[in-house]
Amino acid sequence: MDISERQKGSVNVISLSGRLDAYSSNDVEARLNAIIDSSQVCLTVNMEKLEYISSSGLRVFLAALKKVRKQNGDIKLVCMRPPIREVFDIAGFTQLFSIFDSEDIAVDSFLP
Amino acid sequence: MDISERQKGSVNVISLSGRLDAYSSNDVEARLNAIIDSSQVCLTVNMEKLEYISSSGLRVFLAALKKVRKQNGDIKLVCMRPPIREVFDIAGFTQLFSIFDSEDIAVDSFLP
Amino acid sequence: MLIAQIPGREQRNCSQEVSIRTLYRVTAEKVMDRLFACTTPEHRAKEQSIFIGLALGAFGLIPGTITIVLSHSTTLMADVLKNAGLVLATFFAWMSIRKMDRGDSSNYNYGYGKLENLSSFIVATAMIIAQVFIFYHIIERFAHPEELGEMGTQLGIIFSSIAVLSSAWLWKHDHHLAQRETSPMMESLWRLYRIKTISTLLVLASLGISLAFRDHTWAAYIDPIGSIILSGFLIFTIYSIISSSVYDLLDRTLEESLQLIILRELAAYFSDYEALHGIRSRRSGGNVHIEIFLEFDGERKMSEIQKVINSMQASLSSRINNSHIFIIPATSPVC
Amino acid sequence: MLIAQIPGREQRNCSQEVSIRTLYRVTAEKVMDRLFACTTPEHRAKEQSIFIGLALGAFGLIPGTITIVLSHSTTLMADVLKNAGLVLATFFAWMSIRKMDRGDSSNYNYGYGKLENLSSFIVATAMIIAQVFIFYHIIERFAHPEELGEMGTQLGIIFSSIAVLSSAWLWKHDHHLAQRETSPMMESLWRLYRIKTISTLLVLASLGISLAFRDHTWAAYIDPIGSIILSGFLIFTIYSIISSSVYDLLDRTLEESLQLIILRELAAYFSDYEALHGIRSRRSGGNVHIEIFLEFDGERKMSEIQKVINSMQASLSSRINNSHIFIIPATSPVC
Repeated sequence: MDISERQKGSVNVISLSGRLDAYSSNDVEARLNAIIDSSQVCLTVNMEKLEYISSSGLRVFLAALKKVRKQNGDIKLVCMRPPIREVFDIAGFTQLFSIFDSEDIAVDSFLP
Repeated sequence: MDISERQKGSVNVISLSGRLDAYSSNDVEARLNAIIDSSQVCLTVNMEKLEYISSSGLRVFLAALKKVRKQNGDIKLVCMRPPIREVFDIAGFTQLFSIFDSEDIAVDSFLP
Repeated sequence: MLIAQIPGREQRNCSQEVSIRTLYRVTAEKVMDRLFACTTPEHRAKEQSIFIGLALGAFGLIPGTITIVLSHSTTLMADVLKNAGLVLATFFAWMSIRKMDRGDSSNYNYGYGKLENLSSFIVATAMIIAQVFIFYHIIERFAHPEELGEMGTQLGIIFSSIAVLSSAWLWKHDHHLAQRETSPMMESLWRLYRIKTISTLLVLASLGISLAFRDHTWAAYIDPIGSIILSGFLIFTIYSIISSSVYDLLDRTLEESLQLIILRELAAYFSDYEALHGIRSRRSGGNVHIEIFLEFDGERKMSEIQKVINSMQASLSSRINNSHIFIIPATSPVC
Repeated sequence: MLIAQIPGREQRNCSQEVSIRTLYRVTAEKVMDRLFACTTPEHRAKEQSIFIGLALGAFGLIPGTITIVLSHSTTLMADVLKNAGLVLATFFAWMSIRKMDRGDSSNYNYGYGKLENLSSFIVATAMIIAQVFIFYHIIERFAHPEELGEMGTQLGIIFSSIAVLSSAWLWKHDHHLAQRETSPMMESLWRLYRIKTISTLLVLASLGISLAFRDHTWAAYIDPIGSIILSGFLIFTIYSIISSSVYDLLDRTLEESLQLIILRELAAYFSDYEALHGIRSRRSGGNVHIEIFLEFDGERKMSEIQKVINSMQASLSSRINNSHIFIIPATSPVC
């Protein structure tokens, strides 16, 4: 699991690559919490290189979404691969998250 | 487990004899609930012939006390044998219940 | 309406020495209570069937020993040793229950842990010795095949037939009782007699075949083979006795003392909840999981209720080692 | 700030066929994931040690078979058959994991129940056949005591020594890995290698004593006695493989599909709680117990929260058979 972070204006773009499973979800959770705790609540997560997500990974996103929504922020998901998208569908998470095909559109959608 | 019921003025006097254990507590609970449901909330329980009480028995008394107190009633306990009294002490129930040595004093204590 | 109440005042005719011993006695009585509560006819029937089982088991050892001496059958020996272990375990359980019932609390100052360890240790030791003994005989028998004593075998068949009939009767009888009311003790008892019936049938078959084909040399191996199968039963029977019945007994004892601690807490927080809907507790490994279902006033704020829950959890956790306490808001009775 | 979002619109390049098969694949991957997650060096080390164990086990069967033929040792036979069963069980687990990993979902339309039954059935059958085979040989050997083949026994001692060293190394290695990070799979693996080390030491001892005292007649009995002890190991090993590892594997699979159902519910009730503090699930018998720890708004009334809790409970209960769902208000993370 590789996690990288970039800043695009006021939006924090997090890129995940590899497998987000029970092992790596702790790292991702810690990273997301650190970002949210520093009051950066407009997050875009680029999942282009995410190969696999387990329920632990979904749980991390659910918890993070709860936190940022409370502070009027949001998490936008970008470039999901079909299998990942299917998992999000099965768990009913596509109703919660805004999902985009392009990182730029996602980042722009944060603009008022 | 024998349960008998008498009416002393507005006070319902219930006499228990035998062993109030996991088996018999269901009967006692049903009987107490029937009495309380018929709006008789001033209860005196005569424990002179009660030989033994288990945690299930204590639980029945706790639940019943909750119910009658809600309707401004009370449960007074009468003539406990020393071992029963000890169990009530251990469970901290002597702080909750009014305990008397004589049935008449207990019944009279309901008078305003 | 409510009269201020001073504990220990209104009731003058009682000595009020509250000790930890009482807790043990109470929990002891509870065990007795669940197993042998003798107030209704069903409970009396239950106590009787345990008694009958113990008596028949102990009595059966005598003709068993006689037939072993006469027949030199290893299978019979394994069966009798299995039964002896069973009788021993039942006797220990019975004895502790009797002691508990008499309220002879002075012997239980160290709790049931001691008792549990001692009787399990004795039964386990007896089992291992019996197993070694049987294995030694099996090897001996394979090395020097031996024809069974004819009269002893015939006697063994007669006694085994009686044993099969009586354990089949106890199986049916206890199964009937267990169906009439659910009781874990009766449940495990009828299963025990089922195993006993099957294993005694095995003994019968082994003795019968040995006797019927005693002119063939291979018949000499029937008996040691039967004893190998039976020694499996021996291990299984004693294992189930140690692990389930005795443990169950002591688990329930612990259960009861836990319940008293929980009830004490519920009494202390009496005004903070509306109703108690149930308490569940279970053990896994060294941990105790306790679930308490409480109803709270619907008009109160969640934050207040959370405070109550947290405080009760903290208090119970400090009183019960390795416990995980969950207080679950409920609107209808659970359990 | 929030943009209305229509599912499946923004992302055009994906086929959106959501089927129950996907659920199985997802859960399958998850199993693979937990056991073999290959992203960090530790996980690679873990995958490697399972591989090494399987390869060494399978490879060890060849010299094992040769020495059996040369030495006629029943003990060696019991050991090799035990190892073969172990390799078979590991192979089945491995194969299903591989299949799951490849996302070859078409074979899993009937769920894992089928797979579980099939591989357990095969392993259990192999075990019973092996056990009968060994018992037959033990009896044969007691009836006709036989001196072990000298060269075969010497070879057996050499190969067993290698086996002891390699399984002791795997034991130490896996124990080290298990200590570095808690993983139930590594936990059970190092215990398996511990048993293997001990049982191979037994084989060594049996062969060594037989060889050292081959001039005495009693030495002929050492080997069959050793094989009786080893057949106990055989039963225990295969039992633990069937009951723990394979079951664990499938339990975790079920766990993951449960988690997805629970997450779906948590998504549906997203606005009704403040935070998710943990989910715990466990099975006992045919029942599933699920505990969900949720934080609620402290300013809300208990009655409203109770409504949410009851509704979630009802919804989850209808989706998961034989489930007992408890929603527990929490203020701090659990698990």
